[in-house]
Amino acid sequence: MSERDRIIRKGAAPKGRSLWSDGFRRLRRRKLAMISFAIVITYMVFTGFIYVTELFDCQFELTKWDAKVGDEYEPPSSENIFGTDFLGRSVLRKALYGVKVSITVAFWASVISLVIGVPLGAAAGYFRGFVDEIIVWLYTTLSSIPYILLILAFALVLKGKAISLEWAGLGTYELAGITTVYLAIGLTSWVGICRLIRGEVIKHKEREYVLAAKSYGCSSRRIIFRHLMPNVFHLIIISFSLRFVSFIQAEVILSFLGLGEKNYPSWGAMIDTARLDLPKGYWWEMTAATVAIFLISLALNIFGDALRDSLDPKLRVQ
Amino acid sequence: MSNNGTLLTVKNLSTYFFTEEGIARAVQDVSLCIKKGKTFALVGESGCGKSVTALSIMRLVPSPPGEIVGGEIVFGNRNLLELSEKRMRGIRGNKIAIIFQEPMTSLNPVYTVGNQIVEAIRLHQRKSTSAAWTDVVEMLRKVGIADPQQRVSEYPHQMSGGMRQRVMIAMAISCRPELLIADEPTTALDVTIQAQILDLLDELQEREGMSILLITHDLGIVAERADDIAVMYASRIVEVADAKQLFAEPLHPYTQGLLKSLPRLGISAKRLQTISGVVPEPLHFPTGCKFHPRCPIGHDDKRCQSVEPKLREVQLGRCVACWYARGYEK
Amino acid sequence: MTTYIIRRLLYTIPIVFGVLLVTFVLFSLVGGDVTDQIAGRAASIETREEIRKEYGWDKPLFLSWDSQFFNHLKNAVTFNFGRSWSDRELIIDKIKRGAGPSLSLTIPMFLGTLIISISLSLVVAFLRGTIIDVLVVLLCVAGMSIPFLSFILFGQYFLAFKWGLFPVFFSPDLSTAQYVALPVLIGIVTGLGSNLRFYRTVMLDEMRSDYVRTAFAKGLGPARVLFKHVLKNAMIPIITQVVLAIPFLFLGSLLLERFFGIPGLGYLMIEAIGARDFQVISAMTYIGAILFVIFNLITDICYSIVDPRITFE
Amino acid sequence: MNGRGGVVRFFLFLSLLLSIVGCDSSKSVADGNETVLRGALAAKVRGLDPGDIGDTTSSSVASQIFECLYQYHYLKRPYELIPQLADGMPEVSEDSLAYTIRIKKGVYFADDACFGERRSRELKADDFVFAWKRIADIKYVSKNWWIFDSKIVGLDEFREYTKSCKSAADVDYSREVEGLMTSDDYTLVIKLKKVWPQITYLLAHLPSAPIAKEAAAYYGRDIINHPVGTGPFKLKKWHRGSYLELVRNPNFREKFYPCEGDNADTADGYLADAGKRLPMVDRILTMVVQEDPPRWLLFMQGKIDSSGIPKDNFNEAIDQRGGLTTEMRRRNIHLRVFRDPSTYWLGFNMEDKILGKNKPLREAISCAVDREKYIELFTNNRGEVAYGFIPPLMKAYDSHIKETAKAGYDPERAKHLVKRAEEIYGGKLPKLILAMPGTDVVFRQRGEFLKRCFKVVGLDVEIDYMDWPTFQNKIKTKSAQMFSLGWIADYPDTENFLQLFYSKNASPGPNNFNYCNRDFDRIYEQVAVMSDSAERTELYRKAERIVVEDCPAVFLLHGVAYVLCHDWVYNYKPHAFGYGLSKYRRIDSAKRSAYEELLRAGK
Repeated sequence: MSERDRIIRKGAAPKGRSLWSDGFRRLRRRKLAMISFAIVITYMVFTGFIYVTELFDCQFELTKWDAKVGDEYEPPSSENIFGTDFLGRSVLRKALYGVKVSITVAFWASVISLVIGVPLGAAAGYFRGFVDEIIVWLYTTLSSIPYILLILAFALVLKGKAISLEWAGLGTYELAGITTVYLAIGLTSWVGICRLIRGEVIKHKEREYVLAAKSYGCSSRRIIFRHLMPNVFHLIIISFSLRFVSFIQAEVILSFLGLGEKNYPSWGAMIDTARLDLPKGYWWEMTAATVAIFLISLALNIFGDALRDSLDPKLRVQ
Repeated sequence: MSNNGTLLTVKNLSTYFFTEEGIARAVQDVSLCIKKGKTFALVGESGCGKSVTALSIMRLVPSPPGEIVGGEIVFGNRNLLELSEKRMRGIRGNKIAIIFQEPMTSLNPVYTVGNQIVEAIRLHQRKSTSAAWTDVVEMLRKVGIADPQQRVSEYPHQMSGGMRQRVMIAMAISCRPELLIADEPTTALDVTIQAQILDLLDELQEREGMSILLITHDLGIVAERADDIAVMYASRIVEVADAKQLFAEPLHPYTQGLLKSLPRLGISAKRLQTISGVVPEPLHFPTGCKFHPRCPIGHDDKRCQSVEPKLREVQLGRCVACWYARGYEK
Repeated sequence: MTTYIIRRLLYTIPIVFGVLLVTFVLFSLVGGDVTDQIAGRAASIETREEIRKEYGWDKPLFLSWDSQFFNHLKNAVTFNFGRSWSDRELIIDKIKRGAGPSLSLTIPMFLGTLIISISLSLVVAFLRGTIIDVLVVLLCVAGMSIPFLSFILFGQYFLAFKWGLFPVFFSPDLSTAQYVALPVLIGIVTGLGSNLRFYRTVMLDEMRSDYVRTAFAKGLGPARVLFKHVLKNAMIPIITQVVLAIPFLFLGSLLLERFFGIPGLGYLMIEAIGARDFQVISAMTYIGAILFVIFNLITDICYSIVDPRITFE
Repeated sequence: MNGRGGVVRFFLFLSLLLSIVGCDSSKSVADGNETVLRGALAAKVRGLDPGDIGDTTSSSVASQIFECLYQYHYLKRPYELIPQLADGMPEVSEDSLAYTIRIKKGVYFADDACFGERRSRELKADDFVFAWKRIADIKYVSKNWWIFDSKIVGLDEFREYTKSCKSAADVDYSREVEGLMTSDDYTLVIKLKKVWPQITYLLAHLPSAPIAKEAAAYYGRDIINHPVGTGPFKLKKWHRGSYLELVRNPNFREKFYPCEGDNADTADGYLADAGKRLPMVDRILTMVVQEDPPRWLLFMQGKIDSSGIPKDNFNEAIDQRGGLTTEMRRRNIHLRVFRDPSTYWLGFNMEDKILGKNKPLREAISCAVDREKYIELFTNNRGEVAYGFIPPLMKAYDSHIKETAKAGYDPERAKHLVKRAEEIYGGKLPKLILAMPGTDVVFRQRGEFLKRCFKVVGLDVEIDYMDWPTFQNKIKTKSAQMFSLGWIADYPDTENFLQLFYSKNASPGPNNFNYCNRDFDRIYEQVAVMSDSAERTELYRKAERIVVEDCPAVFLLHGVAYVLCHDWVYNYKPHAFGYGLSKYRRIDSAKRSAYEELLRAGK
């Protein structure tokens, strides 16, 4: 450790502050990160807003993506910022509605991969032995299969299948469009988080606080969830803010390949449409989708980096 | 101060780090003077700026964020700070060499130790590869490594910490430098090995006639070895003296505190004294004298709290930065 | 070392078994029946039964020496994937045929990205903290945030359609270098962001090491320090990244091949997806996984070459 | 630390090096004097074994290599069959059940390794018998059995027999089939189970092409890659999924360009080459370009000789009045417009609980669809609004069908009908599902348009996009409620359309609507055994009126094809059943080079 690092660390982490409050204090100082955070929040809030309007069936101009607002293929103007599509619908509204699809997919994919990855990783790292071997075998197998092939395979196979939730009193649920996409992404992408958690748990398991907890007779579950998890939690957060981007982009590619949402606008579908429009000189639909994806990806990337820098000093990159 | 017998003079050196959190003034207004063939010790608690001073002399301050903002370093009539990077490279490792604190990580793990020393020799001396290799074996023998023929082709991870520090020393002296900077050379080592390494340095100094700038936080090891001592506190030198005088009669309250915290043979104190409080951070230095919050004398003094004392010569060859230092009022 | 390799090879057996199990479960059980599509219009029940017999779909799934799963294993191990049902061509022939065009696209793309991003990352790591570094990092992040599809579409539209700098599409009279040029360029540009950022982080981690300071203290110049000392140490993460990327080269690039009509394996995949030709997808998945496992082993061997600290114990 | 210059300089050098490596000198393929026909296919070629070909793309290539007994006259309209491998039209017995066909002498297969030392062999009647038995052979699982299914005496029994065989190798092809006999090497006698007037059309259909036993034995399953035919071209190279190269078959018999045609043909220059020996080009280079934009660009660059017009480039090519734009004229590009024998519809599954018993609902759906707009949006007006299923190209087309059809576009009537439909259903109509046979943007846009049409009249329809195999599966299992589909006639006889509504053909047969109407069935059974006559035409029309009245589908449009070709292609007369036509084309290489010149000058 060089003198300089020591100085920086000393300067940044006065005693008595927790990892979190210190991290957030640092994060708040980064303007770019805060702007990015604001963008991410805006996307999220907008998604929530669309859900609420749909739930209560309210109509707002901005969420009426299928309304005809002008002629076909109108170029961008002050009225329609991103012009209109082949049915005279506002491209801007379509792009905005696409937020919902993307965020929903990324959100559920994240939840699914967390729900699978974290407990498996923790169990493997904590119990080791046979449990570990099985779990490692499982994720090594999955990670040996090229990722994109695996997602495609899952999406293909899940499409049009029905899941029976009769036992839970929910009836059967047919997998269509967006559900297929996030299931496919979620079921294939837990490997990374599982590996990360397993490694961290192995590292922390030998630490004194865990030994201490063990010595006064805590149950394994309590040790894992009360003692170990809080110490690796920041890694999960960091990993996820960066993974969210790849989920969004995966959704775009799947939609593009015809495996995604089709009855509602999504960015992948918009790009697919634009593929044919572009040679005709109708560049706006392409641009709108690209800008929408670019903004959220950029914001998440910057925010994720900043989060990592702030919460995990070891990974700090100047 | 006469130039006669002086090898290196540092005048008013200031090195700052420009970080996101603000400017860290790691070294401020440091002046020192190293005599030929002598050992100069720079003492202070960790984080006080000793290592940065050493790196500044080598012009190895990591930049950004570090930057030498002022002062001069005169080495053989040349100001090192004004040399081109290329000329400076000719001096580094050749005229001035440095040993770092962490022998475990300071060697490149993927090259053999021989390879790394040969690199230094071939860089500065026109020697054939085979001649350089002979030199390396010679150097390793000099630093007391047994079986050097074998050891040259070993990798750092195959050696112990002490051995690695010896290799570092061998590398440093391989070009017979005029000044060897030893930056806490023994901190990371076992106590028994510490002494061996320090003795080795003494021995080499005698044999090669080089000057040593010994940087340490441990006043204890300095006592028998150093000719001159400078005490650093929070980026500034607070006291300079020759070794005997300093130990006999420390003038700065900080030096006094340091000495009191040393265990001494023959004096049976119930417990060692410590200096209360903590070392201030470079980003949050107190106003006035930086030592005043911990100072037994001046912590209530208005002047100490508001105005920083300059390093002043209070007796012949003795400089102190303290309002209360004896002789100042004289 | 030999025992190590043998042990590692043995360890791959459960992995390969796992991959085969996954592909089998996915495609044979969940994937569903494709007999109808093979049979064509107005096919009788007999015809369909005949087809099921031909492809062995009438056999039990598990738990028999002649079960579908056991045959799946047997065929995979002998690389006998049978015929694609959509056009009755041998699947292995399809794969062999596609490998050439795919590799001629992915290898230059891979090498280009690798060389440019590693050398740039060294430069940027050396210039860290300066405005250039900040700009490059921002550009990288921006590049990573633009969807791949947009790169392809805009690239094809502007560079090929509008300005005519490249051929728009594959054509048999073009030399490989010609038709591959634009997709390779697009591939490099898109890959650069994330790669450069990754290598920069790796380099920076190394640059902060103490041995780098030692090397500078010896009086070495920056180029020498970077290329002799830093690069070799950074090799370990680089090797992991690089060697493990090689198996994916064989799979080609799904999207680039589709857009530029390059008849490689990526194209084959897209077609197979469209036609629900699960056998082709399953074969490709299996080959991809085998390559991945092999290159994983190669990675480990490479480590030992680069890093003296690693031994096969 | 200073001295960054060195590193930066190093990098500059590196990038320079890379840019040099990046450039590559281009090679051009030397052509010489041979003439090359260049084309592009929009889908990949699956296989070149006529017995198993079920798609038009593969047929279009295989038909250059294989020939059938009969073919359509290239120039005469309406379409007329003339002998190809047969020596004259068939001799039909009194009872119309026995056909005697003589085969041309001196027809040779293309040289191929499968014939061993001899390299080639003369075509015999046996080759037809073999080819057809092969289609009947269940071990061969041909897609084309429907052609011969319960038509030829003894062939169904032969199929039964093959079912008892263990493997494909066990099938004994020497087993006689009573209805397929050869009295000598050049005479084929076919006996039918029942009267089948359409047989001659099917003898012009590619799957009935003769196959050499030797090739089938030599190549086995791999015969799909090694076509051995008697046609004007043979396969030289086939890079699957990418391009095919056909070259002139030197064994091709003496065959000449037709000397007579339609009245306008002389003026259009289609008779300029009359009497010249075929084929007129040396090589055919066919690329597979599945995406529209690049295919169009290749055409505009002169890399392919002819092309349809992608919807998105329509305005670039065709002006407001339906003629070529000035840019196209400047490039000496010619336009050919002709009618397709096709009809497109949104079919209803008549067995569906909601739709099947609710005629007002079906009519409401039909009235809701704005065909004109649909044609404009998705085909650039390359279509005619359909009121029934018989396309205008057919002789039996009823120009008065428009008056009988009540379910044309009429949103007001649709709204009214929806109310009645709700009364019949007994409450608010549930969400209806329309299956689309594709997931890409083309289908999605159509779906979005239709959805909007339905929404306007108060119908809630969800569009379910799926890939083609899933779609087929849904239809075959009668699980689709509504589906978007169409039909292109295999031969110019309206019977081909009628069979789509015959109740015994219900799914998994071709009657996807599962339509069942006694009256219609009676007429169908009646006309199926009739040969061409005014009476038959009238019955066809009557049958169509019955169907239209029952409204088992929303008839959308009949296709009109627009084809562009460059001026260096001669004898490009559009043909609705256009297989194996490359042999008539002539290429003027000088004009092609002139176009390249023009392009270069234009830059």
